[in-house]
Formats: sequence, C-alpha cells, structure tokens
Amino acid sequence: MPVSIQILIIATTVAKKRLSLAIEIALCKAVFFRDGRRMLQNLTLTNHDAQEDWRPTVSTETAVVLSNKAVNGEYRRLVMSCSALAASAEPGQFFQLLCPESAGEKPFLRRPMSVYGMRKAPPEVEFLYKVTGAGTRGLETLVQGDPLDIFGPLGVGFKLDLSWRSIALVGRGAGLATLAPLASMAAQAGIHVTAILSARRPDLLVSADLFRNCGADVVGVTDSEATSGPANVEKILRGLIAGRGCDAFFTCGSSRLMRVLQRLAAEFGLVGQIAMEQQMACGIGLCHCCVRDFNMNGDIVSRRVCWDGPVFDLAEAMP
Amino acid sequence: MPVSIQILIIATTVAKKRLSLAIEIALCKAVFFRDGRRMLQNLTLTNHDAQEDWRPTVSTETAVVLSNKAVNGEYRRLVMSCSALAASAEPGQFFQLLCPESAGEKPFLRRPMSVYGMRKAPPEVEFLYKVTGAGTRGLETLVQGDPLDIFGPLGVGFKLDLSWRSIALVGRGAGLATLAPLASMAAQAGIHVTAILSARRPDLLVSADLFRNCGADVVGVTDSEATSGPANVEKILRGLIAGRGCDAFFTCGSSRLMRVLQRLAAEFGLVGQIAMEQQMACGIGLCHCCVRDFNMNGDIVSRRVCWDGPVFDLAEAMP
Amino acid sequence: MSVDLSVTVGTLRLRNPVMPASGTFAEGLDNVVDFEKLGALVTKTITHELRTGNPLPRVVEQPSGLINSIGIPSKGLDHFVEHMLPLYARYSTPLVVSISAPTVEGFANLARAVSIPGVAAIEANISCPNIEEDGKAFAMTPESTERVTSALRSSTGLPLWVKLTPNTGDIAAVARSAERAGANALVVANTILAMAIDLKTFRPSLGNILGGLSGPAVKPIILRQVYQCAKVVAIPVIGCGGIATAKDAAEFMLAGATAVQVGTATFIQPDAMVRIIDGIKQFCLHRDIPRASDLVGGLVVEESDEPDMAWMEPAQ
Amino acid sequence: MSVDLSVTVGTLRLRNPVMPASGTFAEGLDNVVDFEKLGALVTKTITHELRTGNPLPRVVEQPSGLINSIGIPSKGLDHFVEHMLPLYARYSTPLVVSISAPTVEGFANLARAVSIPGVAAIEANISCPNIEEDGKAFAMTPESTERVTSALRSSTGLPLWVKLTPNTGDIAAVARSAERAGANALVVANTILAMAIDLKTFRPSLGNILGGLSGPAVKPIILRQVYQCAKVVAIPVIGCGGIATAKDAAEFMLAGATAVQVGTATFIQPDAMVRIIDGIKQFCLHRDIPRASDLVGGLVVEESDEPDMAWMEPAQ
Ligand SMILES: Cc1cc2nc3c(=O)[nH]c(=O)nc-3n(C[C@H](O)[C@H](O)[C@H](O)COP(=O)(O)OP(=O)(O)OC[C@H]3O[C@@H](n4cnc5c(N)ncnc54)[C@H](O)[C@@H]3O)c2cc1C
Ligand SMILES: Cc1cc2nc3c(=O)[nH]c(=O)nc-3n(C[C@H](O)[C@H](O)[C@H](O)COP(=O)(O)OP(=O)(O)OC[C@H]3O[C@@H](n4cnc5c(N)ncnc54)[C@H](O)[C@@H]3O)c2cc1C
Ligand SMILES: Cc1cc2nc3c(=O)[nH]c(=O)nc-3n(C[C@H](O)[C@H](O)[C@H](O)COP(=O)(O)O)c2cc1C
Ligand SMILES: Cc1cc2nc3c(=O)[nH]c(=O)nc-3n(C[C@H](O)[C@H](O)[C@H](O)COP(=O)(O)O)c2cc1C
Ligand code: FES
Ligand code: FES
Repeated sequence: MPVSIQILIIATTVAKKRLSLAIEIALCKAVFFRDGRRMLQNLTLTNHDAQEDWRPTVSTETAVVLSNKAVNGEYRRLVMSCSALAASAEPGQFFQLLCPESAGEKPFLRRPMSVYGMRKAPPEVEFLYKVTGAGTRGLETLVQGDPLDIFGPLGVGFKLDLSWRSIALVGRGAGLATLAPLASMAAQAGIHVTAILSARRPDLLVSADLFRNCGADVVGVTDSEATSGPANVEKILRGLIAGRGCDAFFTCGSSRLMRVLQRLAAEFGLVGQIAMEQQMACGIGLCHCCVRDFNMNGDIVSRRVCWDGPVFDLAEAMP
Repeated sequence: MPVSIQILIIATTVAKKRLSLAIEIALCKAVFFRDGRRMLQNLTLTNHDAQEDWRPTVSTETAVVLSNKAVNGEYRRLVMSCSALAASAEPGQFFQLLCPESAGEKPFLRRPMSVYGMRKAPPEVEFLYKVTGAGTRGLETLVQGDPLDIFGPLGVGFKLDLSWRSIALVGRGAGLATLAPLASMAAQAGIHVTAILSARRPDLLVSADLFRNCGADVVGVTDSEATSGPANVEKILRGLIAGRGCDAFFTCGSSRLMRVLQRLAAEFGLVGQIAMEQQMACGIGLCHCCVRDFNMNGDIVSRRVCWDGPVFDLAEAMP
Repeated sequence: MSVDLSVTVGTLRLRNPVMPASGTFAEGLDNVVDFEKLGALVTKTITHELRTGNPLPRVVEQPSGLINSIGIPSKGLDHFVEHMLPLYARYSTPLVVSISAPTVEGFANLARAVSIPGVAAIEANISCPNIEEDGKAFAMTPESTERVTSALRSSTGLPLWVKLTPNTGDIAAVARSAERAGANALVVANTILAMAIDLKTFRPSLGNILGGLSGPAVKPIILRQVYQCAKVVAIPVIGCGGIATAKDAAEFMLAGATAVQVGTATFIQPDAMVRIIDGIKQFCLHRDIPRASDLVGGLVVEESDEPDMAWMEPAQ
Repeated sequence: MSVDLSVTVGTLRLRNPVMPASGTFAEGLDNVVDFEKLGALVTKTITHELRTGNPLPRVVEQPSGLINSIGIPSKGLDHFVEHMLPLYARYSTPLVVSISAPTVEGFANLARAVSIPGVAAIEANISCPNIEEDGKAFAMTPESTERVTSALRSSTGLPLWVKLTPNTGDIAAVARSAERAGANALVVANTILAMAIDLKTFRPSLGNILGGLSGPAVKPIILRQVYQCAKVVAIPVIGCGGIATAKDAAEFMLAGATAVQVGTATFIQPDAMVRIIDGIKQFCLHRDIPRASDLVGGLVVEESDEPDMAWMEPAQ
C-alpha cells in the first residue's frame, strides 16, 4: 500500500476509464489535476461500485506520542507512532488533531497541522507546532506514551514533476514545517532544492538543518538582520533563476512572499505551488468554513482549503 | 484557629447575645441546635458587622494529592495536602470535589465526599470513595502531586455530648467513610464506641481496622454471611443497650438500618444522629436541589441536606 | 439475539436511524465512512441560484459547541442535478436533498425541480428567512410554516421532510401546522441563533455577527423540542441537535424521534455516525430490545411526573 | 492607572457590575464570598404564599451546563420580611428582591408588599407561567409582558427590573414592551427549557420532566439575546446566562449589558463572582480602559458586518 514514487499526471481531459487504469497501474495514491478534485472524486466513487472492498483512505485513530520536545523558543516537535495509513501522508498534507484539554480549556474543534515528517517502518508521523492558543497549549502537555486522536492524512499535498531539475522553496513561520518534508521528497526524486527560509531571528530558523541534510542550499533571511524583506528575497530568487535555474516555486506562510513569487513566476513563465491556511472545522470538505477566494483565469472562485488544497496553484492564490 | 474540643450546647432558646458570647468563650466553630441553622446564621452575620475582618470560613482551594490508592475491590482512599481551614473539617462534614475529566467525560458539577480523615500538621484531609460514575472515575485518575480543586468543609457534622459514655455507630457502604472519623473523635472524648459495620462481603468492610484502632468494638455484618439483615442488627443493638449501655446512635448509608435505629431509639428514649445523602449542585445552601423531607414534630418539612445537614437528628429523618 | 436497526420514516424504510445533518456532509466523507452503512444521505442545502455564503470567519468554537455562519453557499440547481446527483447514484442508501428558497414560490419551484430519479426525499430547510415576511424565517410561525409546506406539498410527490427552527417560541404549534399542511416528517431542528465576541478586536467573532449554535451544548434544548413535537404530531420526527454518541441517539428516540441526524459530531469524530449505529445496536442488545424502532417514544412518564403547570420550572 | 468598576443601573449605582443570579445565591455564600465586594445581592425568587418546589431529582448535569427544575420553593412573603430581610440589612450592598406570581394582580400585590426599606430594587421574574393565559409564561409574548410590567410599575416606586425568558421567539419585541410599560432595567435572561432522559430507567432525568438549562452551554445564545435587546431599548440590560469568567462578562458588556449576573458558575467555583470582578479590573487595566462602564455596548460592528438579511445564517 505505501508507495513512495510520486508521479505528476498532467491531464486536463482524460477519459475516466483510462485514467482509472493509469492510476491503478501507477499505484499512485494522489494525483494533481489542474481542474481540481472532481475526477479524483469520480475515481473514488468508481471504486465504490464494489462495496465489499470499501476501505477508509483517511485514518481516524488514536496515535501514541513518541516525543514532544521544544526545538527552539517558539516551536515544538511532536512525533507520533501511528498506522501505516496515517504514515502514508505526503508533503503538504495535514492532519486534524483532537487536542487535549489544558488548564480547564477544552478545545472543541480539531486543529489542523501539516505533516512535518513521516516514516513507513515503524509507521510514524511528525508535526512541528507553535503554541498559540487553547489547542496548541493542549498539545504542549503531551508526554511520551500519551494517546492523541489524529485524523488524516487530509487534503491535496505538493506534487513534483520528475522532469524538474531545480526548485525553490520559500517559507516563513509555520510554513517551514509544511515545506520541510517536500525537501526530502525532492531529494529522493533527484531534484535540487534551494530553500529560502524566513524568520524573525536567526535562532527561529528551525528546520534549516533538516533542509541542509536533504542536500538543499539554504538561505536564511531574518527580520533582525533586515534580510527578510521582499526586495532581498526577490534578489536571491533572480540570482537563482539566472544561475542554476529554477523550474518551480513552492511556498507557505507569508502572503508578502507569495506576491513576490507570483510576480517572478509570471515574469519567467514558471509554475508554482502554495500551501495555504484557513480556520477549519471538519477538515474534509463538509462545512465550507475554510474557503478562500482564488483567481481561476479571471473568475474569482471560492474553494475549500481543506479539500481543494491546502496546496494550490501559485498563480491562482489570492492573499 | 483549629480547635479540637467539641462541645454540645443543648439550647432551644438562648438569647442571641448570650449564645454569641458563650460561643466566643468556648472557641467553638460549629454548634448543633435542635431547631436547625438559623441562629448559627445570625451569629455569622453578627460577625460581619465589622467588615474589615471578613474571612472565608469555607475554603475553595487547589489541594495536592498525596496518595490515591485502592483499599479493596470497591473503595479508594484519597489523601490530600490542603490548607489549615480545609483540614479543620469535622466528622460528618463534607467537601465538594471538582473531579477531573476522564476518558473524555467532563463532570460538570462538583461531587460531594465526606471527610474520612483529617490531620492538622501538616494539614491534610482524606476521602474514601467508590468509583461509580464520571466524577469518581475522574478521581480515580489522580496520582501523587496532582492538583485537585476542593471546596469545604461544608455542612453540619456529628456532635458529641461529653457526658455520654457509650455510643453505637451503624453504617453501610460509603456510610462507613462518613462514620470513621467520628470513632476517633469519640475516642478522644473518652466515649466508648461500638461499631456495627455492614457490607456485602467481609472483604468490603473497609474501615474495620480504623474503627478498631480507635478502641471501638467492631461487629461486622455481611450479606454473604446473612448477618446484615435488620433483625440481626436489631439483636446486636438490643444486646448492647442491655449490656454496656448506649447513649446515642449514629448512622449513615442505609435506610433499612435507619428504620431499625429509629424504632429502638424511640423505644429506649435514645437520641441519635444520621448523615444523609442527596444529589448536590452548590453544596452550600444556594440551589435547593438537595432537599429531603423531615418529620419535625409531625410537620413534614423540606430541608437542604448540604446546609441543614448532612447530619440530622435521627428522629426527624425520613427514608 | 440480533437487533433489527431499520426504521420507517413515512414511506421510506431506512436500514438504520442514523443519517447526516444537512451542511455537515459531503462526498469527501466517503474517505472515512462507508456510505452504504448509513440510514440515509442528506445533502447540504441547495438553492436555485448560485450563492456564495457568508463572510469569514464562519465558525467559532464554544464550550461543547460550535457557532457557524456558513450561510448557504450553493452552486445552484443545475450543478446539483448534473454533477452531484450522479455521484450519489452509486449508493443504495437513499438520498435526501435539502432545499431552501427565500419565497414560497421559490420553494415550490425548487421542490418540483429536484423531484427526479435519484432523490428519495426532500428536506425543506424552512429555517431560512422569508423575504416576503421581512426576513423572518418561515419556521418561526405556524402560519408561514403552513403556507410554505402546503406549496411544497402540491409541488412534489416525493416524501417531504420539513426542518424546523429551534428559535421559535412555540415549536409544537409550528410542528402541528407543518403536519396539517402535508409534511411527511419533521426534522427537529436547525441551529440556535447565537453570538460570540472576539476580545482582541472587540468585534463579532463571526463575519456575519450572528450564527447558529450546534453540538452537545444544544442537545438538552433540542431533545426537549423533539419531545414537545413528537407529543403533538403523528408523523415521524427526526431528531437533530448535539447528537454525538449512541446514548444521545437513544435519548432522542425515547423522546419520540424515529431517526436522528448527526452534524457537528462528525467534525470532531469523522466516523461518529458509524460509531453511533454500532452503539445503538449494542444498546439494544444489552437490554434485549429486538428492534431499534422499539425505542421510539419509549420514555416512561408517570402521571405524577406531569409538571404542575401552574408552577413549572424553568418557566420559574 | 486605576479602574473605576462602578456602573449605574437606572437610579442605582453599583460598586461593580457583578451580582448573583436569582436562585443561585443565599446567605450561606458569605462563608466564601465577602458580600461587601459584590455589585448587588439578588434573592431567590419569592412568592406570596409558602411553596414547596418541584419533585426530585431537581438537577441533572450536561456537557458544559446544568438543567434544573428546582421550581420556586418559597417560605412566603412574611418569612421573607421577618427573617431574610434583616439578614441582608447588615450589608451596604444593595439588595434586589426577585418576585413571582401566577397572575398580574398577584405580581402587583407582591411588588407593593416588598417595597419596603432594605429593598433596593425589585426583579420581576416574569418567566413564570401566567395562569390567566393557560400557563404560558408572561415573558413569552410582548402583550402579557406589557400587562404585567404596567401593573408592577404602578404598584411600586422602587427600581423595577424585569427578567425575561430566552424561550420566546422574539425577545427584542418583549424587551421593547417591558421598556414601554415602565421597566427600569431588563435581566436577559432566565434558563432555556430543556430535557434529559435517564437511560437506566428510560424516565426523564428530572422529576419535573422539563427543566431550565444554564451554564456555559447557553452563553452564546443569551449573549445574542442581550445584543438583540440592548440594540432596541434605552434602559440598561443586565446580562445573565453562562457567565463564568471575566472574559464572559466582558463579552456581555461589549454586547450591551450594563451589568451581569452570575448563576451556575458559583456552583462550580463558589468564589466565581469575586474572580470575575477582579478579572474585569485586570481586563480594563491591560487595555487602558479607565471605567468598566466604557465596555458597555463597545462592540465594533462595521457596515460590512451587517448580515445580509435575505440569507442570514443560522436562519439558514
Ligand atoms: C492546513 C494547515 C496546516 C497547518 N500547519 C501548521 C503547522 O505545521 N504548524 C503550526 O504551528 N501551525 C500550523 N497551522 C496553524 C495551526 O492550525 C494553528 O496554529 C492552530 O489551529 C491554532 O490553534 P490554537 O487553539 O492553539 O489557537 P487559537 O487561536 O486559540 O485557535 C482558535 C481557532 O482558530 C483556528 N486557528 C488559529 N490560528 C490558525 C491558523 N494559523 N490557521 C488555521 N486556523 C487557525 C484554530 O484552529 C481554532 O479553530 C496550520 C493550519 C492549517 C490550516
Ligand atoms: C454529603 C455526601 C457525602 C458523601 N460521601 C461519600 C463518601 O465519603 N464516599 C463515597 O464513595 N461517596 C460519598 N457520597 C456519594 C458520592 O457523592 C457519589 O458517589 C458521587 O457523587 C458519584 O458521582 P459520579 O460522577 O461518580 O457518579 P454518577 O452516578 O455519574 O453521578 C451523577 C450525578 O449524581 C450524583 N450522585 C450519584 N450518586 C450519588 C450519591 N450517592 N449521593 C449524592 N449524589 C450522588 C452525582 O454527584 C452527580 O451529580 C457522598 C454523598 C453526599 C451527598
Ligand atoms: C457548518 C454547518 C453548516 C450547516 N448547514 C446547514 C444547511 O445548509 N442546511 C440546514 O438545514 N442545516 C444546516 N446546518 C444545521 C445542521 O444541519 C443541524 O441542524 C445542526 O447543526 C444541529 O445538529 P448538530 O448539533 O448535530 O450539528 C449546518 C450546521 C453546521 C454546523
Ligand atoms: C438552581 C437554579 C435555580 C434558579 N432559580 C431561579 C429563580 O428562583 N428565579 C429566577 O429568576 N431564576 C432562577 N434561576 C435562573 C438563574 O437566575 C439564571 O437566569 C440562569 O441560571 C442563567 O444564568 P447562569 O447560566 O449564570 O446560571 C435559577 C437557576 C438555577 C441554576
Ligand atoms: S474545514 Fe470543513 S470544508 Fe474545509
Ligand atoms: S446542594 Fe445546593 S442547596 Fe444543597
């Protein structure tokens, strides 16, 4: 079941039968269509015709905390032992965590968290989180051996085109958590990564080593060093495009950086993907509370971040 | 502040001024009137005239668990480190415990528990509880060092007349927890105790040793040995009255036993006190959810168990 | 012993009494729940035209509950018929289509338009504002409930479920008027109008200022309304409000609900409906109850329990 | 900076905006709370005659809430005047007496009878059944609210607070009618009619079958009602429903409440009122708000926030 090869099928119109076949052959769990989820849904429904073999494709389970430690003054890393299905999460996908009560506050809704890491054997999934409110304060209380109800993997993750040679990852804040596993996925696919990591201070550039270990060129930019402004990031990116070259942009965590990337992508005809955030209730497309507007060829279309995303086409994203 | 001498002032009509004086002189924290609480309230209010020295007489505090262990298949003993005010609880008084959540169940109301033991230095208070529902399941999860929000001491406790020589304590189930500290109070006052403890099986006679250590004569009666029936208990009591003699009855936990005691008390002209249970919300006389009917000289009167009791005149109690 | 979980809602036989609440269900849930196990499927409310829904934020959590002001983003009737209906054709589970409109005529037209193969029943969400009556929701008064239900009744041959609002002062009267006008079942109820304020900004927590409260917090209120409605109508009542466990469902059935809808609970436990179905089975097994339908209206109320009208609480 | 916590409710100046809710307060609380610290004292509702209250069980807990069917056990007017009033004479904190009666005339007579020294204001609990209107609570309709309030108004010179029921379908209209008839303040609101079933016995959890829900579960609903009432009346609104923390109190004040009443929270944290008073002070201090009364009605609502009437949620 767990398949690590990721294939990008660029197909705007494919006969459903053929597509279904192609997918079965490729053993591919998730595909990325320019026109969104509809075909994927049809596909899922096709599988349903034979009711006997209905199986959940998203797990709702009680995972067990392996560790939950501060990585710096702001972020904590939570490692969970989980099912194979949960551990099959892809970079850019997320989980809905049923955070425990803390100090009498009981968070009613689940909290969305990007996967920060995953391992197949033994199956594990990791999160990197910042304590900001009731839910994350609850996460903070977890210690080794504690149960945590997790629901995922959810949403559409990042997709890599195996023909790419070099990509740029540009992230800030919790966005670094979301981009981190993409760096290792790219490394496995033989794609070079340049990671531009933005933070308030150098000590908050949490995942720099993780990116470096995947062979990425890491450029840290920070507010305290006055290097994180859009102008400087743009300069770095122009340097990359002019030098080694760049096939695609990936970003998360800053709408200021998003705009820089959108401008450059348009100028150089590059594609890009962006992971977006929005408050969520269900996490699986039921409630429509997580919508954002997207510019789909001039039409402003409202889409659900949890279901149509959280990874979207960079060109379509709006702040 | 903590005073251990207990004095029974039998006073149906005492001029308020004089009473107040008497009480101040006796340094007595709680008094027991035949006609209920009203005078005690007046007294409290009198003290209020000088507003500067308002002080809480019931503590709402975060106590700390010292231990929480099973004593047999049914009961657990919870020992808490607490304030001196909380530790000044008297036998028959109770606390309202804000039980923690367990397995996703959050008990909304506090749960009433009789004091099972208390120590002045260092101040401690103990409870003996049976796990029956959400609240007590929450208590079960507590481990040493955990905080627990306790509210007490509450209600009117047992009162001893120093002129008594011999009393009988008759309890069943959780009632044994309520009566246990009375045995040591009687021992301190030099009053002999005969404790008739009733349970389903001999191994559930939890506090027998505790009663024995206070010098009480302990008679265990159980369902499994077919000795716990009203007829046998009555026989034992008649033996006590005819032999050593008995000045007063104290009971808790069984309305069947209550009726036996009421009958014997009437027959022999004995006084008695009974600790009663009722579901509670506030625990301090505000909500009127804990009322029971009492027979006050032929009038059926509704009284609040938390405020007018939980210890009542045996003769007035109704099942 | 085996337990027969099936229940009958009007002419519709359901394999069990558990179905989603409108607006908390979509095709994506089939990643977690086998739709063939549910009693019915209920769509998000659809409207005739395309609509965008309310401004963000659209949800805010509360103790044991959720306030939402999603509104009714809808891709419109045509999209529903062309794209959504075929998706559900693949399941044997009956599909209930929730509809809404701002006028009596709009309601009738939409009901007619969705009375097509693949639709097993219509749920009329009449908790929406009636623009012909100053924006007051249809289900707020017996009169406008009767008007809209009559119009719906004559426009469709499908089973007609009418979903009431809990915000009215006399839900039993509204229930009676819906029955009189031809409803085949009542869904009791929609969300309770509520509000929260963001103390960082001093602004409403929801883009729409007001929203609807759902989840365990409302259960005791809606359970009471189900009891009040079931006492005065002969048609089935479908309970909906705060149901999160099989025990909750059992309470609703004892109070008179023939079936139940599960909404917010699915956001917390995505497979809540399946757990509830399994739980009802266990509940019946443990008590030697052969049919889940035996629970319906099984509340034991003795004479002496009847409230002393003149002084009943909480009408303190 | 120091914070001025005082607020003015009609002609009554309170040292702070926090007071107990009727029925959740009695003299025994002075063991835990210094009554001189509270904004006002509010008695349990009294009636003219002696009354026993409802059958047991009288409370059942729910997620984040409590259903009670205490009823109004009352030792009657004479007992109140002779025994209770003197107790409270010792405090400088104003005493508000909550009264109830089953008829308009009964209300007027009782109000007259308690208009005596030591009583600072009357709170008319008109959420109780009106036996002249089939047991429907006075506060369910604007008409009977107006009738009873007018009668109360002409029978007392004391400040008259009228306590509304949240069970009505249009609380703003009821609020307006109470104001029109001469109320000096509104208490919004009493408990919400609710129910629970005991799954061991299949009987109602409460001896009275129905009860009133209170506690955090109802807060979002009552907050909405305070907002709706405060928008349409000029007299002060006193918020009451689910307030457990200073933040809850601040939300109510921002929504338009001049003061707040704390009920069920006292059962969970007996010193809740004092914590809330201290918390409001801290809240204002941290935000450089000089007077607690500056919070009242401070909700920021922009044009664009106004709900789109025709499609407002949760009137979905
Ligand atoms: C797809 C996705 C992936 C995410 N991945 C990460 C991650 O890897 N690491 C990380 O630290 N954070 C991540 N976030 C943000 C994270 O969900 C929030 O920080 C968290 O929900 C805050 O909850 P709280 O109770 O601590 O804060 P509160 O502010 O008390 O939350 C109140 C409500 O607002 C919501 N909320 C608050 N902040 C956000 C936010 N930024 N995005 C969405 N909802 C929010 C909460 O979910 C909750 O419903 C992600 C968000 C999304 C949507
Ligand atoms: C004054 C007093 C002293 C008590 N002392 C002890 C003691 O020392 N040891 C002990 O084991 N038990 C004692 N009890 C009983 C104890 O309060 C209940 O066992 C406990 O509240 C059960 O809570 P639960 O959530 O576990 O059970 P649940 O059954 O889930 O409780 C549901 C509701 O019913 C109430 N309730 C249930 N059983 C009782 C009961 N027997 N009496 C009053 N309310 C009840 C609960 O408080 C709660 O409000 C005492 C009760 C009273 C009134
Ligand atoms: C996010 C959300 C969206 C909803 N949308 C609709 C809707 O479109 N139509 C409708 O009739 N009810 C809608 N409801 C109300 C639910 O169907 C249900 O009546 C209510 O939530 C109470 O049930 P619950 O407590 O189980 O959620 C919605 C509820 C929620 C939480
Ligand atoms: C146990 C109890 C008894 C009550 N008795 C009365 C009463 O006698 N008169 C009255 O007007 N309201 C009464 N109420 C309602 C409260 O005053 C208050 O309106 C309601 O509980 C909501 O506030 P809360 O959520 O802070 O408790 C009572 C509430 C409770 C919980
Ligand atoms: S969170 Fe429910 S649709 Fe996205
Ligand atoms: S528990 Fe509230 S009066 Fe006794």
